[in-house]
Amino acid sequence: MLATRGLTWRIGEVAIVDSVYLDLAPGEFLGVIGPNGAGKTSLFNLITGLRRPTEGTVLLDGADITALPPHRRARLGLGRTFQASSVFGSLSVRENVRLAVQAHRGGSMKLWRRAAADREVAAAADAALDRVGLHHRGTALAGTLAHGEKRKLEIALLLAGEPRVMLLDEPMAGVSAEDVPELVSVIKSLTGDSGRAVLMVEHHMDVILELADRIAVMHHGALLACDTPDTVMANATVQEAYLGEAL
Amino acid sequence: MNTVVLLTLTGLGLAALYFLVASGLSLVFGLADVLNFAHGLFLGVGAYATWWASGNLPGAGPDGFGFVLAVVFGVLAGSFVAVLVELVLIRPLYSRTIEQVLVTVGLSLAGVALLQATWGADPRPFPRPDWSRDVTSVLGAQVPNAGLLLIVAAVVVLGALLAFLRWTRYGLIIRAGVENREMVTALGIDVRKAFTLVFAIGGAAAALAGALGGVYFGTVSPGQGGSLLIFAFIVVVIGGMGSVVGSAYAAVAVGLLQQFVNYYGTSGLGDLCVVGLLAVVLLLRPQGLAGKVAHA
Amino acid sequence: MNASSEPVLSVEDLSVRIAGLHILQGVSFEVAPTGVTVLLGRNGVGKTTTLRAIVGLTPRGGEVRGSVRMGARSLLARPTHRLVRDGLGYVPEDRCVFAALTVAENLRLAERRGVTPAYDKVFALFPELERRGRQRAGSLSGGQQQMLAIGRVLLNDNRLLLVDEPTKGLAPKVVTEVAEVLERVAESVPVLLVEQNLAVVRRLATDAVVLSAGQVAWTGDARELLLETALTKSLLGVGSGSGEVHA
Amino acid sequence: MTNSVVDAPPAQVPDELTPGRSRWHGLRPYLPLVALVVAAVLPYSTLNLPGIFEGPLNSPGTLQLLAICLVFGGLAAGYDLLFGRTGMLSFGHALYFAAGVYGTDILVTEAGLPLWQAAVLTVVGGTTLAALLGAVALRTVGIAFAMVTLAFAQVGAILVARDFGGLTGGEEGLPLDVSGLPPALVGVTNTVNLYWLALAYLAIVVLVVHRVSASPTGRVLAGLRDDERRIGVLGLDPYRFKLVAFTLAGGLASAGGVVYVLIVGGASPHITSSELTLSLLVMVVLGGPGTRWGPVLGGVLYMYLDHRLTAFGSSEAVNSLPAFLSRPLSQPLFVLGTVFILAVYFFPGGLASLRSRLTPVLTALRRPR
Amino acid sequence: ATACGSPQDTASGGGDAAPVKVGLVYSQSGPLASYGKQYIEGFKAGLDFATEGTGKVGDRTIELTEADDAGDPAKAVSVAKDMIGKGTKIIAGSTSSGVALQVAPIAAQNKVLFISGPAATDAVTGANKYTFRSGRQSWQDVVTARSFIGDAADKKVVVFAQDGAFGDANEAAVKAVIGGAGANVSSVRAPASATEFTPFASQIKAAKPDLLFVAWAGTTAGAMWQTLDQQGVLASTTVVTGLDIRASWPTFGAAGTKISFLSHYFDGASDTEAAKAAKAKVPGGTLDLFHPDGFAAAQMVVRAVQEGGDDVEKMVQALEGWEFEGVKGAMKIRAEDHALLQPMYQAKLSGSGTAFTATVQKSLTGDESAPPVAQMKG
Ligand SMILES: Nc1ncnc2c1ncn2[C@@H]1O[C@H](COP(=O)(O)OP(=O)(O)OP(=O)(O)O)[C@@H](O)[C@H]1O
Ligand SMILES: Nc1ncnc2c1ncn2[C@@H]1O[C@H](COP(=O)(O)OP(=O)(O)OP(=O)(O)O)[C@@H](O)[C@H]1O
Ligand SMILES: [Mg+2]
Ligand SMILES: [Mg+2]
Repeated sequence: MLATRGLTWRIGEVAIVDSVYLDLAPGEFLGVIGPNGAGKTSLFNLITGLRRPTEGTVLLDGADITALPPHRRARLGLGRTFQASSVFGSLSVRENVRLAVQAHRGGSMKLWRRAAADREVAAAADAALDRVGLHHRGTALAGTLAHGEKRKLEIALLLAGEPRVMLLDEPMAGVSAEDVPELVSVIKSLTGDSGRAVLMVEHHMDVILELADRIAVMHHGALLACDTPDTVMANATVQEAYLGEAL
Repeated sequence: MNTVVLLTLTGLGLAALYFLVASGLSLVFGLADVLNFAHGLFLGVGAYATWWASGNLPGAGPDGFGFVLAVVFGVLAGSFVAVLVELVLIRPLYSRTIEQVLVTVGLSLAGVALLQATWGADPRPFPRPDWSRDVTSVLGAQVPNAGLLLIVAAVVVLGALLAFLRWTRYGLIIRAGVENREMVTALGIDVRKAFTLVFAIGGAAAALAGALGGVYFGTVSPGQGGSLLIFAFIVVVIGGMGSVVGSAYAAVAVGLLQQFVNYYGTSGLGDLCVVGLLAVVLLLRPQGLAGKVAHA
Repeated sequence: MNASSEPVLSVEDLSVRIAGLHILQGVSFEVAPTGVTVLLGRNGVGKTTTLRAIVGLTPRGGEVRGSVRMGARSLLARPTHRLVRDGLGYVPEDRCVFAALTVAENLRLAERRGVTPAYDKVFALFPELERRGRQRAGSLSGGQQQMLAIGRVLLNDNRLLLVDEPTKGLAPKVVTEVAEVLERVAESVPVLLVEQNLAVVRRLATDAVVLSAGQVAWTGDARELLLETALTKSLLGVGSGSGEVHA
Repeated sequence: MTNSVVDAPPAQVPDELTPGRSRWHGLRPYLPLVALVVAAVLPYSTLNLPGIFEGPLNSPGTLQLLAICLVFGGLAAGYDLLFGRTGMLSFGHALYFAAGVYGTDILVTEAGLPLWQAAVLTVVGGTTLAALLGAVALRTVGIAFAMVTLAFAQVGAILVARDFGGLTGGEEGLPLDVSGLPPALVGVTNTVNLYWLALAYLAIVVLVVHRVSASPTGRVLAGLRDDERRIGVLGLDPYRFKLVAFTLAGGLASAGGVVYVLIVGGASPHITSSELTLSLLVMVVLGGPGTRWGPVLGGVLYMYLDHRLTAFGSSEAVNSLPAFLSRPLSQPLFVLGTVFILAVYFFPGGLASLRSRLTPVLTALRRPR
Repeated sequence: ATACGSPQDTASGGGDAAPVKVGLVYSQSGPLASYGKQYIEGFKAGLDFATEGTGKVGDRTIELTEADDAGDPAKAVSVAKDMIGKGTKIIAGSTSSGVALQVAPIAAQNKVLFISGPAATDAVTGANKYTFRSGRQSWQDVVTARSFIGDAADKKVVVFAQDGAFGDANEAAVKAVIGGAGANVSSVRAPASATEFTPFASQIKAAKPDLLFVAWAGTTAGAMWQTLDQQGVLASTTVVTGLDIRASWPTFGAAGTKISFLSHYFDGASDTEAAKAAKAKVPGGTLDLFHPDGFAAAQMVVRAVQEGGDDVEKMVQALEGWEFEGVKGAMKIRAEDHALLQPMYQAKLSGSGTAFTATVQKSLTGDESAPPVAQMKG
């Protein structure tokens, strides 16, 4: 479904992302781990088109999308969340999701219709909010949400776009411990239906282990390993590079 | 040949004037993040203070040491006003950029109007040494001494600024502050003092531009600062915010371009070219020629 | 905790809100007058936020409540530069050396009026810095930059050092070096250290504070914590030992 | 850091996109209509407001002043579509206004077209110009965008000042040839029609800005102001939407130019200056960016002060002051500049925030003892 | 008290003994404030002179309303409309050309008398039936300039002027007046915003003209003259330009004594009764460039009221073709286009530093300096 071929991004001499080959099958959940600064977020940026690679290609359903701008990729079904929550702070939570739904359904370039009048958009947005459990916060300004709620809103924004491939950048970062299980189940439900593929960066190993079908390990921009959780966890290099010495 | 020499040297004179205005603007923006529309006021204050001193300050006059004294007084006055503006008006508004725009726009309107209310709208003859009205023959070209004076002053200011930035402690603080203000504080340095200082330096450079501009134009009028300011802004943006060296390069480019196009092209084309240069530079390199680093 | 003497720093009920996020929620702990107190916790629990709140570098719009005292003096109302001059040395997480300045200039910036800078001490610890005096700090390797960041603070006498993840992104050999340096520094100055590398923690820490979701989950003797594998695991998670390579 | 100038429009929540909370919710949609009707019948009042206006409300001088204020209220509201609602800081908005003024003037005076044709051509031309220049300028962001737009506007100013082909009249400006205009728009006795025209313009701009803000596109614009990158990742092209906002604002400004040239009866070059754009920015900030009525209020107040301060400066009250006070006070720009500075410290958030700042006071007053 | 009225209401003139309202719209602030100051001083002196100190025409008081336009046509139009709305039938003023050009149509539309002030643009002449002028126009400057070269045939003349309408008008006038007399006219133009004049000075020098006509206004004039002087232009050819207000004389610096000035007016250029009266009345006792304009405007106002009462058509008739003795001497309002024919002067500056004096070299009569008759536009 999604594939990268020799994806490389250099700044000057330094390769931030170094010749990455990845394959993501429909319905697959691929976890990405790696130390801080390994290039995980940068890899996401290359895949979603926020940065242009210096070398290599990104393929979606076999088609080369390397040259497309972010919004074109999104239209093709590529959705993502951001490591630092990136929601529309001055809009209400509901309005945030409606914007995402509207973006997905088209009809955003309508200058004279009342946005609020579109029942279908509203219904779809409410459904997405329901799904992440933010319904009761609908009228709050997104900027005033607690961190964990913002993470949920991010996922609602993602859901609203009904992407086929989802890239989640540390969805658990900053989510308080008691909220983690809930969010995990939301994320789990993403893949449950409809053959969606998920690529998720996460530092919480327990979450990764619970969700991922396979785990990719990044280090210094390069892919160190990409295999089933058990194999990866047993891999000595990965142990050293990421997990750290015995605990 | 001597036309080229003449145009080059007078273009550099113009560039020098732009540089004097732009360097302070650039530093203030680079370090303190303040888009200072009131910078033209400092120039006006410098010019009028020099003019006033030469008639009223004991020891000061249009000639010789008296002239130097008058200019020194003007520069100090510009610097003083700049510091006052920073302490009273800008300091409470750091990080509220749009409000700063409102305040500095308001200040530039009110300040110029105040100068006009005090000394009238008409240009006044500027007291200046006789030699500044003469020309020097350079390779057959009659180059105005006032232009040469500007060039010398700009080179001295550039050198002094670079030396200051490079070798003094405050220079170090400013260069570091342009890069990362917070970390400077975390080293136990009161970075707000550095803000005040760049305002003082910027005000002094602008006031010097005002005083020497007075020599160059032969007159002083309230609106003089405003008309130079727009080119100074262009120079700052082309050069890259916060970079003194960038401002110097950009000033030279703008000055020469204006001068040569005005001679070889039709009138008005020079200004159009400068504006075009700005657009092209920004479209190709949005951060300007030298980016946001205080170079030493 | 060294109950015998007064703590050098005491944090009480520290709360930090940034942009609506309640990042720290009533954190209290003390820093012993000798040795290394280490602040542990997973990524994003608020370790950096704690240190920055102590030195008064909470970002704009952030709201800090509670009390932080060094001896009898309350720190929260005082501007950062005063705190630092009073002997609070801070080495930030991402090093923050001034890239455009040379090494010597970086050091010179840290000098203080009326205080003789202890260059001999710093150069004895990091001979590299003396040799590379004229090199631009931006072109130093990560480890060298870290040395500079620490050296810069050591030029002056400090009553307490706050050090945020000094070994992040460093090669194992350099990690060991940095750890050695900190060990020596800690002989004369108490240190509050944020560190993810458990090997380093093990080597240096005398006391430990563990944060979890913006709250203190555990405080006590560091060895006690590290000996109890189960405790460590439950508090710090598996994936916390990131950021170093032992290859 | 360089971007901070553009992050700056305070994240005002667009009224249109927030659910109503007030008791007046049912009535609120009609309030603008009521205001419009009141403004429309104003010229029938002979109310005298000494000190505020020179003559009674229905006198031509007062109506003329009000008409100019209303046009600038509309201009500021249009500029706010860019600045307050989409977060784009343009320093070149005066260009499109000037295109409207000079376009109409030249087409009527030099080419002899009937007014309606000139107006249509001008608005279409101004909008196209905004679309073309916007398409280039929007390749940059932040300060660079501000400066590129400034550069374009500066080119316009130079062209007008140079008086190419004698079209613009250079620094002397170009009086409008009224011989071909509808008689109802000519002459002092018809000033009221100009007033109504200006009112209609303002109403249309406010309607357009509010409709657009409440539309699906407006939703995207509000999103752009908060986080442009996120808009792209949602599958929308930020560039296209910014260009739409830029073009629309440009078109509204040039329509404002058409009205303005009729009111003033001519074009003069200072409307091409970057100072005018700065004034627009000042109006919006003075009023409260992104708010429903703030920019309109800001624009009206600014123009009112700008025109009336000349009378204030020469008034008896000022002249009787000691010289050190009366001299600066008789300089309109001194007073105007001082007002800005004071406004920043006393009304942070703009005039529109007055309501919310006054609410606690009002409730406290209303509370029964 | 609130009342209802109709939006078309305008106050009307009133009876015989009611005061005559005269509106003066000129620059009290802004860049032309000092021109405006001279104008109003001149006006008051002129009113005093023409009404013999009574301030009355017959038994009707002349009631002046002054308003500041700050040099902005939009403001001028606003106050003009306000005055007209209040029943003012006579408006005078307009320091800047832009203001004059935009107030003139207002006068025509509303059938009130407009007497333009110092604004020099030729376009005011013949603008419409209701518009008159109390000052000189650019063309008269140029005609005066021609008097410096004697036989113009095959002489090379260069015009150095600002971009824009002021420069265009001067260039066109020189082409017509001096070019028409056989001279070869070319021009060098510079942006009004220019601060560095060397390229233009070089171009002028390369052209080797017999006569250089300079039309430059604004704060950069000092720098411009200095550059022309330094590049040897002033030494190599006859340079003619208009003499600006007294305060500007020192800004010519050393160049001042090398220039041949055409002058509209300066203190001492004439010794008429009116000039003596004006001198006695004007604060400071020294006349300057635009005092005669204000003075003439007042004379015209008084004449209009005397002959026309409240009837604007009659006022127009009374002014058309009227000849009177102004500060400058014999003045005549040409009936066809309302040009004000008046003496013009050739002058020299002498002195140095800040003390300069001007002396008349030659004066031209109103007929000698007359502009061609313009087509009356409306
Ligand atoms: N625009 C940029 N310019 C320079 N360096 C960059 C840029 N973007 C990323 N980097 C560098 O690239 C490296 C990889 O960054 P990236 O954000 O991809 O890491 P990450 O794996 O997501 O880390 P984390 O787990 O901390 O989020 C880092 O060293 C970072 O400093
Ligand atoms: N300026 C800010 N605005 C919004 N959120 C912030 C800001 N700074 C920090 N945070 C959030 O606060 C939380 C705590 O951050 P902090 O940097 O203190 O964590 P940490 O424990 O130091 O993590 P790490 O181990 O990754 O360094 C994170 O969720 C972070 O996203
Ligand atoms: Mg990341
Ligand atoms: Mg941290």
